[in-house]
Amino acid sequence: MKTEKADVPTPTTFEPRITAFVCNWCTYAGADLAGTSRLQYAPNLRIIKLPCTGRIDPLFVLKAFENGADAVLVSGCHPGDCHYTSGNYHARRRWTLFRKLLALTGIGDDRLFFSWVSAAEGQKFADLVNDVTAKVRKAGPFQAAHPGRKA
Amino acid sequence: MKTLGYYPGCSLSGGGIELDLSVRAIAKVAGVELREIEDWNCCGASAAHSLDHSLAVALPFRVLALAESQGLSEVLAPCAACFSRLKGTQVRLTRSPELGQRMQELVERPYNGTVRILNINEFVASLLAEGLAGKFTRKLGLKVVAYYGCLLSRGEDIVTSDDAEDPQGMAAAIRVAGCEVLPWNSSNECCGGGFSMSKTGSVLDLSQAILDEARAVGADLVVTGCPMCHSNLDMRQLELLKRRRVPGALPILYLSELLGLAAGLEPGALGLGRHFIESRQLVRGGA
Amino acid sequence: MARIGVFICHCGENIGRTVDCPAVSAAAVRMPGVVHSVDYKYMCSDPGQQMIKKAIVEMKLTGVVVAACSPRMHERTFRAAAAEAGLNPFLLEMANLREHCSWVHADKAAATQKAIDLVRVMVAKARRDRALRPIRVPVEPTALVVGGGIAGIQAALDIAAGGKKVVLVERGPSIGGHMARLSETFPTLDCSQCILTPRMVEAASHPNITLMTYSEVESVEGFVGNFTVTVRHKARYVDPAKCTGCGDCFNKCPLKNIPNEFDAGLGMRRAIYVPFPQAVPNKPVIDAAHCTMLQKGKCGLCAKICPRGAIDYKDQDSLVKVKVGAVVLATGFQLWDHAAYGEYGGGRLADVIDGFAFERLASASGPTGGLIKRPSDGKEPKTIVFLQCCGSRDDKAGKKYCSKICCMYTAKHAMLYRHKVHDGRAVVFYMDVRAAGKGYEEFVRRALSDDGAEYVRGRVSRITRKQDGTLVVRGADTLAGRPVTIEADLVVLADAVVPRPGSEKLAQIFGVGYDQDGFYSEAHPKLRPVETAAAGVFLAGACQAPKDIPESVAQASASAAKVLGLFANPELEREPIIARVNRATCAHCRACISACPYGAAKDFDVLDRAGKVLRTVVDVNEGLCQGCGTCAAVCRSHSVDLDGFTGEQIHAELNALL
Amino acid sequence: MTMSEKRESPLAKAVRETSGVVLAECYQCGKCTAGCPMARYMDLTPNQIMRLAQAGDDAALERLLSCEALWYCVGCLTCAQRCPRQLDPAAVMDVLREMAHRRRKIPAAARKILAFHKAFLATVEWGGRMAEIPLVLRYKMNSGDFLSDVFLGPVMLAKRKLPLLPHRIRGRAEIRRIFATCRKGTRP
Repeated sequence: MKTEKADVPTPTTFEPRITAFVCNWCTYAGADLAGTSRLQYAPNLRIIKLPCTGRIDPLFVLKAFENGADAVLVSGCHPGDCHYTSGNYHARRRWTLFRKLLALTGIGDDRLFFSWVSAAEGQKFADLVNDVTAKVRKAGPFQAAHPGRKA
Repeated sequence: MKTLGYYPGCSLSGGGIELDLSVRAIAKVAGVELREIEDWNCCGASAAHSLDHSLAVALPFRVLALAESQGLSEVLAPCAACFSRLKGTQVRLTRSPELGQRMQELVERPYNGTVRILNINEFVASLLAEGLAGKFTRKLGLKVVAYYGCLLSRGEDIVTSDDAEDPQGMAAAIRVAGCEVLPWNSSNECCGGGFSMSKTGSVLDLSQAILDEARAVGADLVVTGCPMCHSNLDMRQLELLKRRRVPGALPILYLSELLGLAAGLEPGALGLGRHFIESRQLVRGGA
Repeated sequence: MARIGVFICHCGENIGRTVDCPAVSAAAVRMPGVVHSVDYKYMCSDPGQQMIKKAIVEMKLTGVVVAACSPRMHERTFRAAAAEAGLNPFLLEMANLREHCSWVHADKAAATQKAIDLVRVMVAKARRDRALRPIRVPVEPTALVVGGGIAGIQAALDIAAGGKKVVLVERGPSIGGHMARLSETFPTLDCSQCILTPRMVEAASHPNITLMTYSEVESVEGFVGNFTVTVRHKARYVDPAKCTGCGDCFNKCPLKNIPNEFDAGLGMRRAIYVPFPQAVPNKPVIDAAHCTMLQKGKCGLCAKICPRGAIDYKDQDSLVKVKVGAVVLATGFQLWDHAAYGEYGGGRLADVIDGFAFERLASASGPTGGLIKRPSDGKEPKTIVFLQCCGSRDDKAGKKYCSKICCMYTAKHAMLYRHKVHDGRAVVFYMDVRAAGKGYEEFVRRALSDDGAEYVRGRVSRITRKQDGTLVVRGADTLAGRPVTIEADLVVLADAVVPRPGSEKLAQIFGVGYDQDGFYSEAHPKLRPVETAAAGVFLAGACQAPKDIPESVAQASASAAKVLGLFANPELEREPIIARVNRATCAHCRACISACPYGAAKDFDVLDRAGKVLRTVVDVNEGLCQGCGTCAAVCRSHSVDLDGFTGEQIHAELNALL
Repeated sequence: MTMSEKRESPLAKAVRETSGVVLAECYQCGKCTAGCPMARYMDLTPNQIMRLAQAGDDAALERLLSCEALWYCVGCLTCAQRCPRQLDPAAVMDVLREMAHRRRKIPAAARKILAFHKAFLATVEWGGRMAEIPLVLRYKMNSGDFLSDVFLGPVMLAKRKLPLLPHRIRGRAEIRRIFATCRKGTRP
């Protein structure tokens, strides 16, 4: 199987902490498929399972950063593919607005990621985790950029 | 006047000189200046490739580096083998920056990967785009099979402008020259390549099959873009004729010669007189 | 005080190989609220479940976290075990240490650290779990079957035989599918039509089955037990109620030369047609794309001829809504287009045909009446070359997978050809012969020994056509170690089996997963091969993976059993993940009402004892709410919360990652 | 790192590192042999070469390095173009041919081909470009193939196809240095 090598942590490098909010029906199942396909990816992500991306309260995202996450990933069903008909649509609409607000606080595109991963897209999930991890590694620790935060 | 880098390669100053003459001639008709890479060296052809994989990359690397340092961003390599080697090296360098680093050290020349290599079909297509057809004066009316051989059809990252299994890169130009392009199966079959001297028997077998099909579909001549193919089909045809393995002579022309003829140039000036199989009778009053 | 028990599964070596399970257990026992932690080889086994049950009782656990595989795999198993021990099943949570951790990471230290984090998150959640009671909803005991091939027909007949109603939707003008096109079937050489057509008729006449041909599923709403499916009835331009199927119209239609899809383009049909004489229903449709009346307003011959006045050029598509409780997807397959193989002529050689075309040539009801004639000039081929694995097992230009049925039908083709053309030569290029079915290996042996098919082990590099029409096939005999060239009159390519076009869109409509090739994903490859990730949606036949007839029929009957099982109870339970409104704090901004996809959030008047409206708030209808939680996310006063995913729980999970 | 790479033979490793081909990925369909214009002249067909290379044991290596077929690859690219596993059997043969050449295991039937390649490279090393008359002379000296094509030379001269004096480039010292470095065995 030709997959990217998983980033193996070494004590000297910065290991990003990434919190992911994923929906139960698409992305969680996509991550399961990555597992059953034995695709290797970076071990930096921690998943919080929700029924739907529509459940995401912007406060959750702020809380994740406050608790020491270096980045947040939100991933759900493709547009038109939502298990709950339109939850992901609402999430996307709110997300656009929320993103603008966060940008005002200095949390930008290098910290916040949004992607659609369906139940069939194990490879996409693995690639996504590797890609996000690499980008955050490059961006450096969130704390350094935002010394005011708790952790 | 448009300027294009030019890499004739070794064959074009020897056995394949007709390709050099005719390419320069049609470039002139189209108003394109060909600027030869100064002090170019051999690309290594199949010999370097067969025996030493470092050399097979290092020799083309020097050519690419020279072209870049001489400010040539686009280089025409009319010989199909040279094209395949130069562009193949270019592709490998793009894929592996590490290889580029090692080659810079080995060849002791810098190269930033900016040179684009054109084969004869791509070159001809660009001349047509520049309005070469407007300069055509002679109605040829010939039935032609287009022979691409291996290196003008295959190499997925190399011959990017054509379909490996159904190459069409010459067809438009041949039609514009007032000729009919006959469908046939051998357009991308192998003629035996570089084994002309060292494994002549196989070249005779393979070339014969190509000539047989060309005749069977009713072609007046075979048009090619590769000096190796030309030599195998033209020079080696003498032996096939001598052994009566083919019933009669079939002229083999370079694509650039055909276009030169269409442009009204003298057959002799294009090099037709230097072929082993007489071809000057193809144009009225040419012989 | 919460008393949480944590149970860590090694899953044999699946988890234990990359996650240090004892270390995870040691870390878990130090987490807040945890009173018990243990690791074990197979937590899902009977002793494993006993271990959990015993701990629940003896340790008086108020919550359980099982750290094992994906909850999609075994959450139901463990919740059932918890219930047996007297713990409300919704107080049990799973941490996914296998699919999300041990299988995707190689570094043991990092994987173990991640596993500990995952357990800590679920412990935080479990501490805040509340006992919930499953919601019961009524079931609409009618099934929808999508696809009228042999799998769909079989599923429909079995469900109907079980006494339940079925709506069978078929895209084409007739049911029967590919099986109706086959000549004879391996390994018994039964006549395909002879065994299929009685079932087609039975399906059409069964009182429990409603046939909707020339129809497609447009959209779906609702959930298991209560789907509302919108079906598009395509315009037939022929009123089936009036039409008697006499055939006057399609015998007189002046457009005679439209290639008939049913005959793989080898036979011709008219613009008004039935695809084949045994079609069910045996009533024509007008192909609007070709009909001159519909395109240019000229002709109208069929309307003049029809004695019953059944032709209606003004017919239009109509949308019909059907209410069903379960769905069987049986959309089948088609053959991959070998035009992608330039070296085999790129689809331009008339005498290089696919397996279906050969079936039609060999079929007594086919365009040649069962005589083997090649398409280009109608000559009887004296040498046929058959190529297996055409587009299958090809990462580059085709499909990675094995199409499974080609070895067998190619042997059958070679056999049928030799039966029909005694002096003919049948050469089969193969890579492996995969004949692992009952009587299959014997069948292939017969093709070789009794019927003289010549098998050559190797792939073909190129097929070309000579001036005289002969095809030159250049292949390899890898066992003899030499290239071989065979001159043939006809070449039959065993093209790869691929899903029907549009199958991905249909999967999205039903919320069913599909793989990279477009085949539908079963809920579990071993133990739930008929179910999908979408509850109440089942699979039958080649839409899931390449299958032959007996396998398709078996899966169809299995899906029918699943549907009947679902319909055996008038009600079904579903997870009580629903939204609740705190009436005391609701400001009645109505943001939730506009966000709810189900119309479950509605205005609610709070009355005093006299029945006077005190104030208006929002209330959630439990029957309609499906638990997406969008309302909770949009509520500005935090008055809406979602059972099972409360705001408090999610904040606790995030804090556990601190 | 995939499983197949972990468990590979020294030969498979050498092949992978030089050509990028993972031998274990070949499933022996024979499409390379089917399309190879030179297969009919070969003592081992391309797929057999792939198979023996997969085996990778000493006996297999011995057969591979002493076979004629390695020298008969004409470089037509057909095998790589059509390989359903996206492998490049010709590139594997390049690696094996280089090994055979380094170990001086040249079958008699291939000596003319080797002589030609060497003569070709010798003229390039000397003047920076291939020169036909020196090439032919050198080839005939090396191969002992004096009789073939004697009639062609004069015709070519008469047709002004062959320059009598070969061109030598200014940078030929550079070319010789490149040759010398490569001979020392620099890996690209």
